[in-house]
Amino acid sequence: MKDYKADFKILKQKINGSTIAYLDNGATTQKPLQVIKAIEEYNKLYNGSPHRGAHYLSVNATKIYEDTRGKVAKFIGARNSREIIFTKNATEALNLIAYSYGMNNLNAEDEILLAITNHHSNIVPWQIIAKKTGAKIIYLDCDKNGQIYKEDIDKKINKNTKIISLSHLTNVFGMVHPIEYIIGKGREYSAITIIDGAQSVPHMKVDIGSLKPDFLVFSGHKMLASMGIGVLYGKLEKLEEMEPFLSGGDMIEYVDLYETSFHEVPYKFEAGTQNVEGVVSLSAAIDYIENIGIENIETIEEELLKYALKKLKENKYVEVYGGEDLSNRKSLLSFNVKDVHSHDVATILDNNNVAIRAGHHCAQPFIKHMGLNSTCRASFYFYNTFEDIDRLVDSLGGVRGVLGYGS
Amino acid sequence: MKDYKADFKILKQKINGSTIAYLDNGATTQKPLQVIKAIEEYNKLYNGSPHRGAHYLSVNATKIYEDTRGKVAKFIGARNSREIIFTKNATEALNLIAYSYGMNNLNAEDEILLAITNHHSNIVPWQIIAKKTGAKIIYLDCDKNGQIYKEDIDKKINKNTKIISLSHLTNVFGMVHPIEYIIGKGREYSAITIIDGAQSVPHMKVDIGSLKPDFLVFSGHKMLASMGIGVLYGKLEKLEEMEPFLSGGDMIEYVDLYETSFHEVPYKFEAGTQNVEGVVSLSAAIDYIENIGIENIETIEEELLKYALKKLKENKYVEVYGGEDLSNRKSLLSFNVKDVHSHDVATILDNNNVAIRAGHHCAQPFIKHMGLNSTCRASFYFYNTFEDIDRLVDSLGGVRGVLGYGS
Amino acid sequence: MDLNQIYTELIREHNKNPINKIKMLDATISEKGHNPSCGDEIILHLKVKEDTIVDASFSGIGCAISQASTSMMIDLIRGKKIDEAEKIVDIFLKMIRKEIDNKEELEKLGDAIFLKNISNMPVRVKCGVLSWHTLKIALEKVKEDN
Amino acid sequence: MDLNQIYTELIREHNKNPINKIKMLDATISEKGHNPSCGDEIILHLKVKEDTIVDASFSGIGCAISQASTSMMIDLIRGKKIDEAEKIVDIFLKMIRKEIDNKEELEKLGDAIFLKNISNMPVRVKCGVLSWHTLKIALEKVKEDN
Ligand SMILES: Cc1ncc(COP(=O)(O)O)c(C=O)c1O
Ligand SMILES: Cc1ncc(COP(=O)(O)O)c(C=O)c1O
Repeated sequence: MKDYKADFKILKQKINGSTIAYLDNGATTQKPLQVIKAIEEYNKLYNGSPHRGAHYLSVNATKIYEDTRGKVAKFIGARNSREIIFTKNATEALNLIAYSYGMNNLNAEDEILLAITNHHSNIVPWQIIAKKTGAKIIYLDCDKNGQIYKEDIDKKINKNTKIISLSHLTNVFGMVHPIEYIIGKGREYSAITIIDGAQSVPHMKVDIGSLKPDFLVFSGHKMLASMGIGVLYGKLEKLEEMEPFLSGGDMIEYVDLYETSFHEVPYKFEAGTQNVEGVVSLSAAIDYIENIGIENIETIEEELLKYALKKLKENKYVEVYGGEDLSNRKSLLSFNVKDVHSHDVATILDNNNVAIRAGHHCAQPFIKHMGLNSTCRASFYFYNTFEDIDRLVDSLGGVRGVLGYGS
Repeated sequence: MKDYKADFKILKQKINGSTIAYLDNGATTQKPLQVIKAIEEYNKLYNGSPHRGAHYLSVNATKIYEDTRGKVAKFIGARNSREIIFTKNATEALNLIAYSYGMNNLNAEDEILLAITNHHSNIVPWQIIAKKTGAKIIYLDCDKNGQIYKEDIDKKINKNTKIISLSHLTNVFGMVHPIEYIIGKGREYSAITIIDGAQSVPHMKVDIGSLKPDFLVFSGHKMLASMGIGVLYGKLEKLEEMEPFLSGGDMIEYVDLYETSFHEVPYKFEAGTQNVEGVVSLSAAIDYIENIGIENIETIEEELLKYALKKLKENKYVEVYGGEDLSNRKSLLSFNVKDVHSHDVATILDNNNVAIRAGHHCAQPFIKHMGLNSTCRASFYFYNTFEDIDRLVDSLGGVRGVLGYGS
Repeated sequence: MDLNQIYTELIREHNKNPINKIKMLDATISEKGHNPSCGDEIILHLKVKEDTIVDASFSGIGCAISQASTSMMIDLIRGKKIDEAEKIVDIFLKMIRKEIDNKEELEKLGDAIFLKNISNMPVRVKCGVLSWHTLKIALEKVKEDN
Repeated sequence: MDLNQIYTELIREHNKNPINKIKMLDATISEKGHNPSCGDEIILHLKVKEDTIVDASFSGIGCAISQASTSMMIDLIRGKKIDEAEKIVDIFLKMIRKEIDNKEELEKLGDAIFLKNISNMPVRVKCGVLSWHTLKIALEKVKEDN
């Protein structure tokens, strides 16, 4: 395998004598030199306020910003760059849809269909909207591997279903949900479908052109870019009928004392000075990803996942969740060590510079539904290596010992 | 004067043979090497998801993030770092207050008092809230210099006034509004006061401890930091009684299927993965500002403003707005050139690498109120020099000629 | 960039002496065009008889480029048939988008050909094309009413 | 950091054999303490007679540190007067915040003194202090009811 880590200085540095086996990519990814350099260059040569000025720096900033809109559209296979709205993260994007579309289109008979596997960011905004509109939240069930299933989907979608919102790739067990099927069902029942691509877009080919969801959201920081930049894709005709969410500078046309007319899509949804620096980083991140090829990233991570599952199985005290079928699993895995709480596991692994995440992973309903209290999660990116996984497995081997259990 | 530009490479580079006289600091400021380096260092050594992990990088990111909360609190004289909430910009901060406080506390008898000088970000959200709650928007008038005045304030505040929101330093004419007086009046009538410090906090001492407003907002990118990071200060007791705005990961305590309990202030208002990189840049920016001393920044800009006003007066075709009294003017100025539209002025100046801004400056109601169509604005920061102003004045001397008018 | 290529003699003249900037009381259609981010606002007045634009003028506020561009356009379409005017608008917009290079075609633009250079100025393009877009919309409305 | 300074023999023992982890049917107060970001959740059971904690136990889920810390605390306060227990809680919290160094005082913490090292682990501090905060709240309620 190629040594991608050469581009990631943070993974080459030594902390108390060893590098970090960074397996918390589901939380946030590291940034390659190319992205770091793009940010630096922007700040040293081109920084300006976009859309507002007639001078060199402002014109440049505007161009970078708008060009990246086009690049993002192409990256996810959207036809029109006007369908791309920049937000601060996936969470803001989901809130935007909930407030702007949900709040104004739902009433007491309507149902919002969520998967029990959803991230909090794709649950709590809907609870708030449900409370304000009277609409009902319905949850798609999952099987013991954390996968939703057709019989249940068919049962729960009906003519009252107005919104369907779920993860493409789930962030606790790493299940690829059958979103083609759901989007098709949504169309059949005239419900809009919202795909939370926070975990999928960085790790697998996501093509709006063939999937045709109404909305897709994701975060830059989970795909090599800066924190503070996220993306909302929305079908143009949906975006055009929606009210703005955040309001203020740049998203307006004419502001009178008591009335305002709004700018066209996508500007209507981008209030205040936008994060050009974040957009620059996203642009460089997409270049980096496309340079490797998203299909190659998929292949690398498949290998990593397969290897990790095999090795973890050799430790009889480790229970890995998610089942044997690798065809719908990707990029991350959850497990627990017998008799040891996930937080102790994380602390002990951290002591060996193996970085994993422990807890409820912002998915309390799912964790509870599975009868768990918490899990340990190892989440990969293409720069991870078999060695990182060996270090994970080795460290895990020592966990029970530290707590005084016979191996 | 010290050559602060040495730290700002972007202002040292030559574009077609000359440096940029950057006089668009009201839109966004440039970043010193120290800030650029802090961002780079963070990405090369410390990047991690805050609040969520037990491993080294996550712990570090959390510490940087929370320490900066304390630093920001100290910078503006707030007693408690829990009163500091990070947003993406001043606009989001104002929307947060409007949706979370305004939407839930206003009804049809209530009045929202705004200054006619407000930025769109401090008008449009209130129009939306007014429409949804039935509350009435009342505008404070201003005199011919763009300053609001006591008689009018006294007349317009009454027992129905629930919210008063205005700029500390206005972004078109650069007027320091008498906010001590207004905050006092607000207290007298039990109205909450919101101070838009987007233009003031970067340029003058703003001390929450003595001003005691209920809320203060500002943007990092207007004070040397990255785009994508803003601040909301709120009195703890106000924040505690408010509902969350954006919802999702990290701002929760327990998420059940249909109910959620929220984390405590300030986390309740910070949904999703936060912009640690932006926070790092803000931290470095505050260090830089404190190193110079905000009082010194005030002094430098006073000199610049005085010099610019004197020099501009020498051109009889240039009309500068805002009057003679310098005691309540700061950091920026607006003007027009006889017979020439502001956009033509900006284009012609840009050709000489003098960067100003032209148009309505996101303050259409004010511009219209003053009987104007648009203005040119030159806005300073401490790194500007008399030479920058000379270049502005010289370029302005040629503007009418380019358009074929006798000198 | 040479400013003289933007603020040409012609643009200066049209801007300083906007002979076509005059209200028209007997216009058959007055179409408003605006450019919110700049604040440019024009009203294009047309007197159309059958399929001919027998007179045209404009009012409103804007920068030199939008004022001059409007004025030149009016010189060009006054007296023209609707479909001829539409063809000219088309050529103009194509020129600005750099989609056309045919000299013969471009000559149909008369003086307006000198606006070509604004296509290199992203922030000013909108000023230059405002009146042309407005004309296009106005003519479509006229045809619908016919 | 040496893991053995955190996961000491004592902590291991309390975690592995949580003798104090047992429901109490005749508790005079059962106070719930939780740590949402971790998922730790304990219920502290106290049997208080007049001003004395005659018995104590706990139930719930959590990591080794929170479980052991709770168990040690219970060993320490069982049989103590309320005000004595409160003093101990105070010393413990001060120790964790590194606000105390007085050996004599610290010795009042018995085995719990070995939890001192968690003050160097920001993310695990909450686990260590959970039960102590819970006890504090419970005792305040008891006093109010008296
Ligand atoms: C007075 C004032 N308020 C609010 C804002 C909005 O700031 P931002 O665009 O960073 O949200 C600005 C600047 O654009 C401003 O000048
Ligand atoms: C599935 C999923 N959805 C949404 C989010 C929220 O992303 P962010 O925190 O960047 O807004 C995350 C990550 O935290 C996630 O894993």
